[in-house]
Amino acid sequence: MTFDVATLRKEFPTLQREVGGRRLVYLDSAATSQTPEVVLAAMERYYRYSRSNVHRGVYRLAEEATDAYEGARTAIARLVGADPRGVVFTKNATEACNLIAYGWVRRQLGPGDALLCTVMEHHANMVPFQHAAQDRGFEMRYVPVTEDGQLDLDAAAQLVADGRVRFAAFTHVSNMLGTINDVPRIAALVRAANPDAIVHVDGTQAVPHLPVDLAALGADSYALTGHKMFGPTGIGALVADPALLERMEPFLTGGDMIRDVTLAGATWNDVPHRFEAGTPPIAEAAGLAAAVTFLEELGTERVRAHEVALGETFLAALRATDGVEVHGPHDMAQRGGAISFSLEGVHPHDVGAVLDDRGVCVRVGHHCCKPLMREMGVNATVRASLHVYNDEDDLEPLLEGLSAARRMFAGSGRA
Amino acid sequence: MTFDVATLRKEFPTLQREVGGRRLVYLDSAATSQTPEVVLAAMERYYRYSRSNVHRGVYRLAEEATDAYEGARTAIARLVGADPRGVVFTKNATEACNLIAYGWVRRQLGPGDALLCTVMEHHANMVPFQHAAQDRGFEMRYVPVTEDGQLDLDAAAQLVADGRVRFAAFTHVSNMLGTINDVPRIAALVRAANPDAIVHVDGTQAVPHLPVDLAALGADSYALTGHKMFGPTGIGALVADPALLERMEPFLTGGDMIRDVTLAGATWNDVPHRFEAGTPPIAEAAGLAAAVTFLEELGTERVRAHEVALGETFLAALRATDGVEVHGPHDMAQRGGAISFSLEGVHPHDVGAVLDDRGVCVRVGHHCCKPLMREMGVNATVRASLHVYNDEDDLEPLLEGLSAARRMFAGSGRA
Amino acid sequence: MSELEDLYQEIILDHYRSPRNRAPGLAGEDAHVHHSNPLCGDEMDLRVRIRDGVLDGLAFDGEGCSISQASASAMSVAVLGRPVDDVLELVEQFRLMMHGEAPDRADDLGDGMVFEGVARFPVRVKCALLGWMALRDAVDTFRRGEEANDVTHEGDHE
Amino acid sequence: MSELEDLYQEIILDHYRSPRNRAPGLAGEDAHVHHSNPLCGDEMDLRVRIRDGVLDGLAFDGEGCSISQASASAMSVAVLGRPVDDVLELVEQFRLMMHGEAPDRADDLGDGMVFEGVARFPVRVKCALLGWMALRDAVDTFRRGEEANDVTHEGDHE
Ligand SMILES: Cc1ncc(COP(=O)(O)O)c(C=O)c1O
Ligand SMILES: Cc1ncc(COP(=O)(O)O)c(C=O)c1O
Repeated sequence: MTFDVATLRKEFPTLQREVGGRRLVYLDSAATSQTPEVVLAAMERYYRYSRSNVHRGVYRLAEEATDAYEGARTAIARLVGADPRGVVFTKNATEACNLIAYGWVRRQLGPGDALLCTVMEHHANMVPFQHAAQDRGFEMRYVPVTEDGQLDLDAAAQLVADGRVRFAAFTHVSNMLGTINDVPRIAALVRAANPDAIVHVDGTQAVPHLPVDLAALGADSYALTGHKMFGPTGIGALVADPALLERMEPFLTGGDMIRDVTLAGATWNDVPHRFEAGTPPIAEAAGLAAAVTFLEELGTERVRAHEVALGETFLAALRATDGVEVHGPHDMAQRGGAISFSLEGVHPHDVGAVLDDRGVCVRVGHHCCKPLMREMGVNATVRASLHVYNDEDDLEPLLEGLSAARRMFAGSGRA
Repeated sequence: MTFDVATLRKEFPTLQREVGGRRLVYLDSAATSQTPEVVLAAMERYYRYSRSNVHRGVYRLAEEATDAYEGARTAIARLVGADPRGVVFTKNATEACNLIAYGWVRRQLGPGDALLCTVMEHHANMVPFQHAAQDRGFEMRYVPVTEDGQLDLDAAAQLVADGRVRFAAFTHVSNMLGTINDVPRIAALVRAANPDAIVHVDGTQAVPHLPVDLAALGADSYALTGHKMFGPTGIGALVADPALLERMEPFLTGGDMIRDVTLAGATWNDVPHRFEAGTPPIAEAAGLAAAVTFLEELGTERVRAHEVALGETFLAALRATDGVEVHGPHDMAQRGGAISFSLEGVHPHDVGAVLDDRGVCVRVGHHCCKPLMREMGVNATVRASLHVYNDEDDLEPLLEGLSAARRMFAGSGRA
Repeated sequence: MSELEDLYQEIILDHYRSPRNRAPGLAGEDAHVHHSNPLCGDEMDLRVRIRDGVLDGLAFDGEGCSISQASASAMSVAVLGRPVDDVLELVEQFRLMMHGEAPDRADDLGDGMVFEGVARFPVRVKCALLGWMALRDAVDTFRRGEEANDVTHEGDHE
Repeated sequence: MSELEDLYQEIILDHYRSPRNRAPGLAGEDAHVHHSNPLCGDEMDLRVRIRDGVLDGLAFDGEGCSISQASASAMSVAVLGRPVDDVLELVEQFRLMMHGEAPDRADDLGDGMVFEGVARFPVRVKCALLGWMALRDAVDTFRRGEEANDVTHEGDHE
C-alpha cells in the first residue's frame, strides 16, 4: 500500500458511517468521490466568513470571495498544466462538453464535415454532439471497441482518412471499462488527417486518478468534474487552449460575461469570463481549490500507484470468483480502478441490493454508456470503483456479498 | 419591526464578523443573501452522512441523496405554487433564462416574429434573447421605463398590438430600481394580443422577498436563483408549466436526461429530468430545500412587511440626505428593498470604498443593467439592498459613510 | 439480513426462478407494449389478448432484476381471465400499495401481495411496478383502438 | 480610517479635484482609444500626439472614480514630453508596481508613486491602471500605423 489508508479514511466523514452495524464500504467513486474535511472547511470558510458575490464588489468580503473563486482557477490550471485563462468553470463535466458542442461544434461543423466520437463514451461526451449533428447536418463517426475493451485505432485511422473529421471527442479513461486511452496517439492520428481538427478529451475519470498534463496529451480541450475529484457537487470545468476559447461563440449569456450591452446587442468579455454567465459556483470553487491541494499533497503519481496495486488485487480476486466476468482490460497498466463485471445468474440490480445490505456501495446499471452496453450485449453491469480511501479490507465484504447473491438467486437459470 | 432582527441575525454566521473593529453592516442582499445555519447544516448532512450520487444508486446513501435532491424540487414547487414536474434545477437564474432561450425561443421564433423584453432587465434576462434574435432573425422589442422607474404599459400595449410578439421576458422585481412590476397585467396584455404567447418572468429578486404564486401571476415560466434566497451558490431553477417543458427541445444533453441512446441518436427522459443533464447540484439542492423552509417559517408575507417598513425608513432618510438622488419608485408599495442612488460629486466606486472602510457593504456599478443605466444617463450607482437581517441600526452607518464620502471628495465639482 | 429477506421473500424468488406466462410471443395478440426503465436498464415486452372485454391472454418477456420479473409473473396470475376494468382496478391497487397504501382487494392481488414490503425500498418500487405499468399501458393502447401498437414508456417516474 | 487614508492620499484627491491634461479633444491627435472597465462602469477616452518619437500631447476624458481619474492625471504629467519607448517603460513600471513590485524609476513616475498603496486594494488596481493601459494601447495603435483609431479594450483583467 502506498498510503496509510486507515489514517486517510479518517479525513472522509461519510466513511465513518456504519450501515446496519457494518462498516461502510464505499466502492462507487467513479460515480462520485467522498469529500475530505479540508474541502468542507474551505466551503465553510466562505459561507461563514466571506459570504458575498464575486467580481463586482468593492468591499472586503467580495474581494475575499473573488480571491477564493479565482484561486480555484489557478489551482485547476496548475493541476492539469494549463493556462488559467483557459479554465472555464461549469456546473459539471456534462456542461463542459455542452459548452464546446455549442460554442465550437455547432458554429463550425455542417454538411460535409464529420465528428469523430467513440462507442465507449459516457452519454455526456456523445449526446451533445449527436444533438448538434442532428441540427447542423454533419456526420457522426464512432471508433469501435475491441473485444478486450480498447479503442480500435486501426479503425480510427480509417475513419479520419478522408480528412473530413474536424472535431474529435473521446474519453481519457472509460467510466465503464476502466480503459485508459492513448490520448497522444489518437490526437496525433486525428491531426495527421486534418491538422486543424480540434481534439476534445473527457478527462472526468482521469483527473481524480492520474497525473494529467494537457500539453503532453495534445488535447485542445478537456472536461472535468469536481465531485469525482474530492470536490463538491455543482462545479466542473472545461480547460482549453485560450486561443480556442477566443474562437468560440459564447454559450450561456447574461451578466459577467459581457463587455457592454445595449438594446442593439452585446459585446463579450475576455476569455475565460466570456463563458461564465451569472453568479458562479463560489463556495464550490473554494471547495474545489482545496480538493486540488488535497490531491496534490497525496501526489497524483502515488494516487495512481495505489490504484494500480489495489486494482490488481481486486481484479485477480474477481476473476478467480466463480461466475464473475470482468469487462474491460485485465491489465492495470492499461486501465483505471473502475471495475465492471457481471455475475452469472444474478441481475446487477439484485447484486446491488444484496451488497447494500452488507454496507457495500457499488453502482449497477448502464453507467450512462448505453451504446457501449449494447455493443457488449449486456443491459447492465455491476461496477466496483476504487479510490485512495479503499484498500484490501474492502475486498472481502464485496466477495462475500457476491457469493451470498449467487446463493440467493441460484437455480433461476437466468442472467 | 416585524421580526426580532437581533435574534435572527445570530443565524447568519458572516453577520457575526467585525471589519476593522466595527460590526459588519451587510446591505448587498440583492447581489447575494447571507446563508443561515440551517442551510449550512443541510449541506453538511449530505456531505458528512450521505455523500453519493443521485438517481442511479441502489444503495442507502444514494437513496438518501436522491430524497434530499428531489425534496428540494417539492420545496420549490410548494414555495411558488407550482407542479414539481415543472421545476428544473439549473446552476443559477442566468442558466434558467438561457434554458428557455435555447429550449423554446431559438426553436420557435424566426423572421417575422417578435420578442418583448424591457429596458429594465438584468443582462441575464436580456442577452440570451438578443443572442437568439441575432442567430434566428426575429425582432427584439423593448418596453421603455418611465421617469419614475416604472414600465410604460401604454407603450407595451402598442409594442404587442400587431400580434407578432410570441414571447415576453420581463422581471418581477428590478434589481436596480427596486420596481415591482404588475406581472398579471403585463401577462394579460401580452396574451390579449397573442393568446399563444409565452410569458417568461425573471423572479430572481422577487422570490426571496415576496409571496409568489405562479398561477396568480399568470407566468408560464419563472426563473429564480438559490444564493439570493438564503440558499447556496451553484443552484437556481426554471419553474415552468410542465406542458411548456414538454414542448421544449432539450438544451444541455448527456447523462440522466435521456431515455435511451444509440449511435443513431437519443430519446429524451420525462420532464423535468429531460433538462437536467449530468450530476446535479446535490448538496446545493439539500441547502436550497432548507432555505425554502427557513423562508416559509419566517413567512413570506412577514418578510415583505418587514421590508416595506424598513424600506420606508431607509428611503425617507436617504431622500432627506443632502446630495442623494434615489432612483426608482419612492413608494414602498411599488417597490422592493433594493435602493439605488447617486451621491452628488462622488463616484459610486469611491462611495463604496468609504463605506467598506466602515464595514458597510453596498454594491456599486451598473448592476448588470447597462441598457437601463444608459437610459437613465448614469454610468454607475450605489445600491443598498435590504433583507430580513437588516434593521434600523444599519441606517446610521450608511448615512455616516455617505457624509464622510462627501466631505472627502468635496470640491471636486464633478460627479 | 432480515431487511433483505423482507425484500426477497421465498415466493418472490420462486416467481423469479419459475416465471408464469413468460413468453416471447402471444397467439392472437391485440396489443404489444415495450417498457423500459432506463435507469436500471430493465426492459419489458408485454403482450395482451382481449376478448369480449376480458383479459384473455398475457405474455411478458424481457430482462430485468428479480423484483421486476417476479412481479410481472405474479401479476399475470392475478389478472388473467378478469374483465379489463377489473384489471385496471387491480393495477391501481398495486400502484397505491407501492406508495404505502394498504389495498382493499388483497385477496385478488394474490401473490402480488408479497411485494407489499417493496414499498420500503424506493429504488425498487419502479422495478416492482414495471410489469403493472406496462399492463395498464397495454390496455390503454388497445382501447385507443391501436390493435398492434408499440409504445415505449418511461418506467422511472411513473 | 488609516487604510482608507492610505488609499485616498491628499495628492490623489488633488489630482482628482484638479485633473491635469483632462480635455475632450487634442489638437493634431494621432491616436484615440476608448477604454472601459465594464465591471465598474468606468470609461476613458485617451488621445495622444506623437512627434519624432516623442509623446508630444496627451488628453484624457471620461467618467470614473477618483482613483482612475487621478491616476490618469498623474500619469499625464509623468509621461508628457518623453520618448515613446521611455513612456512604455514607465507604463510597465507602473503596472508592475500595481502588482506589488517596487519600481526602479520611482522618481520618473512622479505623482504616480502615490498610487503604490493601491496595490493592496485588488479591486482598485484596475481603476489605477485604466489610464496607463489606455496609454500603452494608444502607443500600440499609433505604431500599428492606425493614425486615428478607436479601440475598445477590456480594462478588467488587463
Ligand atoms: C433581476 C436579476 N435577474 C437575474 C440575475 C442573475 O442571477 P444569477 O447571477 O444567480 O444567475 C440577477 C442577479 O444578479 C438579478 O438581480
Ligand atoms: C467519463 C465520464 N464523463 C462525463 C461524466 C459526467 O460527469 P458529470 O455528471 O459530473 O457531468 C461522467 C460521470 O458520470 C463520466 O464518468
